[in-house]
Amino acid sequence: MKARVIVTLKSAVLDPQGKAIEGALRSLGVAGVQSVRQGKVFDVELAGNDKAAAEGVLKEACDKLLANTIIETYRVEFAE
Amino acid sequence: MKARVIVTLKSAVLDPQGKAIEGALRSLGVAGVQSVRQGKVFDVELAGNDKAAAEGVLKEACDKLLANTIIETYRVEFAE
Amino acid sequence: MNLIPNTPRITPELVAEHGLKPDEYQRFIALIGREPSLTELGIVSAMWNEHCSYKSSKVWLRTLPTTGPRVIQGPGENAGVVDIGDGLAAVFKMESHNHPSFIEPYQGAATGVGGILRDVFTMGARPIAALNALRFGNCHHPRTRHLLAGVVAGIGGYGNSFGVPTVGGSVGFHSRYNGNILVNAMAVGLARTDEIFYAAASGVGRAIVYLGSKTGRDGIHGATMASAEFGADAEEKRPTVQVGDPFAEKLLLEACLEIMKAGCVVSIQDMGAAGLTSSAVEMGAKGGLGIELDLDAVPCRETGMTAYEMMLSESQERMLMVLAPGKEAEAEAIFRKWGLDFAIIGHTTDTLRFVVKHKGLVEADLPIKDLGDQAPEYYRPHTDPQPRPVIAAKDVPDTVSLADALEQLVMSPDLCSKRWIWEQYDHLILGNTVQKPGGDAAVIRVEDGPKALALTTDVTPRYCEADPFEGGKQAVAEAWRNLTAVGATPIAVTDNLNFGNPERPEIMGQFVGCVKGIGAACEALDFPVVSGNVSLYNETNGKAILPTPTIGGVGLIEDLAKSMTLAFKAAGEAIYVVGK
Amino acid sequence: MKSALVVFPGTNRERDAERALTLVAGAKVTKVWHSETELPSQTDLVVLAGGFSYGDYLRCGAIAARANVMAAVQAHAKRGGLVLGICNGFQILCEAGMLPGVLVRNAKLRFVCREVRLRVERADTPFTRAYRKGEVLRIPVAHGEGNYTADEETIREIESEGRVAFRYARPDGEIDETDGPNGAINGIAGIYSETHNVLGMMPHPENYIEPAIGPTDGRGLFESLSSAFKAA
Ligand SMILES: Nc1ncnc2c1ncn2[C@@H]1O[C@H](COP(=O)(O)OP(=O)(O)O)[C@@H](O)[C@H]1O
Repeated sequence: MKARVIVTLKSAVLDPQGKAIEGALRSLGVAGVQSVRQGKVFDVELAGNDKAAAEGVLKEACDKLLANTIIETYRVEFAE
Repeated sequence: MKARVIVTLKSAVLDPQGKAIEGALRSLGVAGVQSVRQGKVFDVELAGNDKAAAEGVLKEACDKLLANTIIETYRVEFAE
Repeated sequence: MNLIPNTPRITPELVAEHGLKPDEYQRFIALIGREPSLTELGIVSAMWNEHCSYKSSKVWLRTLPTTGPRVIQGPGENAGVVDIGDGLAAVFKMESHNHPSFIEPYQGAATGVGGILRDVFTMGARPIAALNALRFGNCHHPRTRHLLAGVVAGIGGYGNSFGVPTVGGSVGFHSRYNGNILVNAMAVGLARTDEIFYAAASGVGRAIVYLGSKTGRDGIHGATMASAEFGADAEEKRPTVQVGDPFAEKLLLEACLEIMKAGCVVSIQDMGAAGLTSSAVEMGAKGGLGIELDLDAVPCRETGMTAYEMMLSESQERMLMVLAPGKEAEAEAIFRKWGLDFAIIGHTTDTLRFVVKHKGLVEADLPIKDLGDQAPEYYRPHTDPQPRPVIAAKDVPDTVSLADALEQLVMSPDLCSKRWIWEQYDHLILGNTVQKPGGDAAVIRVEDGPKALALTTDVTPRYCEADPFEGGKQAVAEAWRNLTAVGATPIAVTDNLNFGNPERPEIMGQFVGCVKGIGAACEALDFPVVSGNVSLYNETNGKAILPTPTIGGVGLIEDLAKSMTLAFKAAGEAIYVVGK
Repeated sequence: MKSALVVFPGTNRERDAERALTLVAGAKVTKVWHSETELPSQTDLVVLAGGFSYGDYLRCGAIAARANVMAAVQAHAKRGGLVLGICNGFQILCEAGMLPGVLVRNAKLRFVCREVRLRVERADTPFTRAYRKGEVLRIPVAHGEGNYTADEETIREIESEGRVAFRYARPDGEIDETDGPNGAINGIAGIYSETHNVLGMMPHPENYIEPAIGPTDGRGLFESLSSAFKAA
């Protein structure tokens, strides 16, 4: 079973990477981008086919390791 | 207008970070995760509301900067 | 203009949430003669907390020797300044980032390094070396590995990117740090003795300029947190951690040194803990001037920030400056070139008031000198610690063979090789690292030589616990020995005094004992204390850390060809023991 | 020799490089800011120094590779001019497409600063004539992302064309079968462009040049460069 975890910085937290990318896009002449915030994505393969169980496992994985909930939030998505 | 760009490593490229996360999850006792691959996500705010135009801008941003196509592929998603 | 009406009302709960004791709040009311606005309450809570006011430690810090023929600037500025001859000065300080690092090890440690580097380059010095002193819980404690890995990566992540060699430090493990690790960061810079910059503003009507990164809602209440004892609710205090941007800081360094060279700067102060509040108050109070700020001009990262939030934000990589008249355009051009924000956000006045305006309203109007001078100062009750009895060697059962004992010592986390740590720090950048980590003291060449500085951080907490006075002395003596061992003349000290809750007499007793010991040793060795930092309330659920007064020692080597390393140089040579 | 030292925001080893260029190679060094569109006239050598250009945000070297000045650097290389990229400079050259492949995170996922042994793969380029082929040098590394990788075909190409400049080796010159400092494929520490006038390398020869500081095995690279121009 496949799932995707997306971890992003909370909106109030400074994202120096995003800021640098915005600047770079601007100086490359890519027009129309107003802001960029960078996050991480984890593509996870899970044993079994039980979605509820998988959700539990991923929540645990996020809370314990994948996300730092002080400055980040996460979201779990399942491939259809 | 908001869009999300997801940049992931091509499947043939080794992902040591993903491997390290697999190992760490195992040693934290998180069971049932078979493999992890890590990628990047960019949450982008764009001027205007024209989806086709936005797609063009994002493709340009990816090709010029956001992805290194030697080792990465990208995908653009729009918020519904 | 009238002072903004209060919403919400200042309740005792609100006062308590700001970390002010009822009598401290009464003291504030008496000072201003009315109920404060919320912004004013925030300002005073930042100024009067332990971290900024040193209210528990000040009476004891005054007993330390702080002067000497080489001392150009002792405690009281962003960093201490010591003359090293040839028109050059060493500028250095140590500072803790304990609580943030426990909550978010990578960012906590990184921003700790960023803060201390800023302290050094605001004085006009280019940072030439960084060190750190770390304490973690027991190696087998479930969080230790994560904390150690995160802190080391964070220190490296910031210093490596900023471009300063991290050349030394110390690390220890003990279960008493399980819930409260220590991250003390030290930075050393080099300046010309006639080009040192200070915080004190001068001249009425001068522009006050905001420089660096934008202000966000980072670490609001961070300064209060840094002084609050940890409890089970640490999770709740989490969002108060900031993210560091070493890239922005590197640009800030170059831009600051450039505008200093161009003669644009009258006074300068970094925005550390309690950000805009303490930097502005300090500039005014030290210069005997009032300050008026107009927050509408503050560059903000987020929309809708209130005056309260702007005054308490701990966003990193920011500075405040008073510019020389007529130099505004030149200074702005330099900052824009480096891609940094630059805004005139106020001016100096002759009123000795600290006035903060936002959206046409006066959010604060306070007597500027009293905010610092009238801060509470406590002579806290302390019980004299009972030194542990001296154990005679013959009373120690000798149950292990010499070989096993040696093996255990070498294997112990405190004594084993720290290569895993210092290999994650770029210790070679700038090309002046004569002795890299792993020896007694680091040795860094000064410019093109032949002068060099020797640097070390030391303390043995279990000695301080067994006998605070002797432990304090020993920490200084050890730093002294490490410096002399590489061939340096020890010249001055910075310190970082990490203790538990000073409101408990036995903890205060440890503090007093250690400070007396440090003072005695520094006095005897002509080894003045020129800067430092105090970190109290290092406790979890009422259990304090070991008393840990870290000593950062700086020594001078006149000719680095005459410095020495600890490695044996050839087979067949005699080995001597010197000393008692 | 006239050398242009390119400085991006976040470059931080430019002083180290400048010292090596002046002290060892006797070069005249001009610093060139990232926003410039031209190199100083008659530039012989362009150096991209180490550091964290643009914070190394996004990918290391990615943003710098697209800065204004890079077009001029590319043109200089096309004319046959020499270009040396050290550490972040190497990463920038790869991102700019001036060298093949990419540098990814170290296999152990940690920044590493330590001395390594480098085997000189060929001693007949303007960068290495002062060394012997097969000589083993002591040179430090200091990077978090120095793990060189490329697709199989590219690797085959650079190997068969003799474009590997240095490999991480053991003191006896054998290739380190473990990961070396970063896990780079075939122990690759530095590579040349097709015409051998562009060199990118992760290790820092500029930090091992003065006896007062430590080993001096890095001098050969700067001596080679200086004699390349004396000869001409
Ligand atoms: N333990 C100490 N010994 C000597 N000086 C100290 C000590 N603690 C603090 N100081 C001095 O008090 C002043 C204020 O320190 P601090 O509040 O840490 O500065 P900052 O505002 O940069 O955080 C500094 O000049 C510092 O050197």
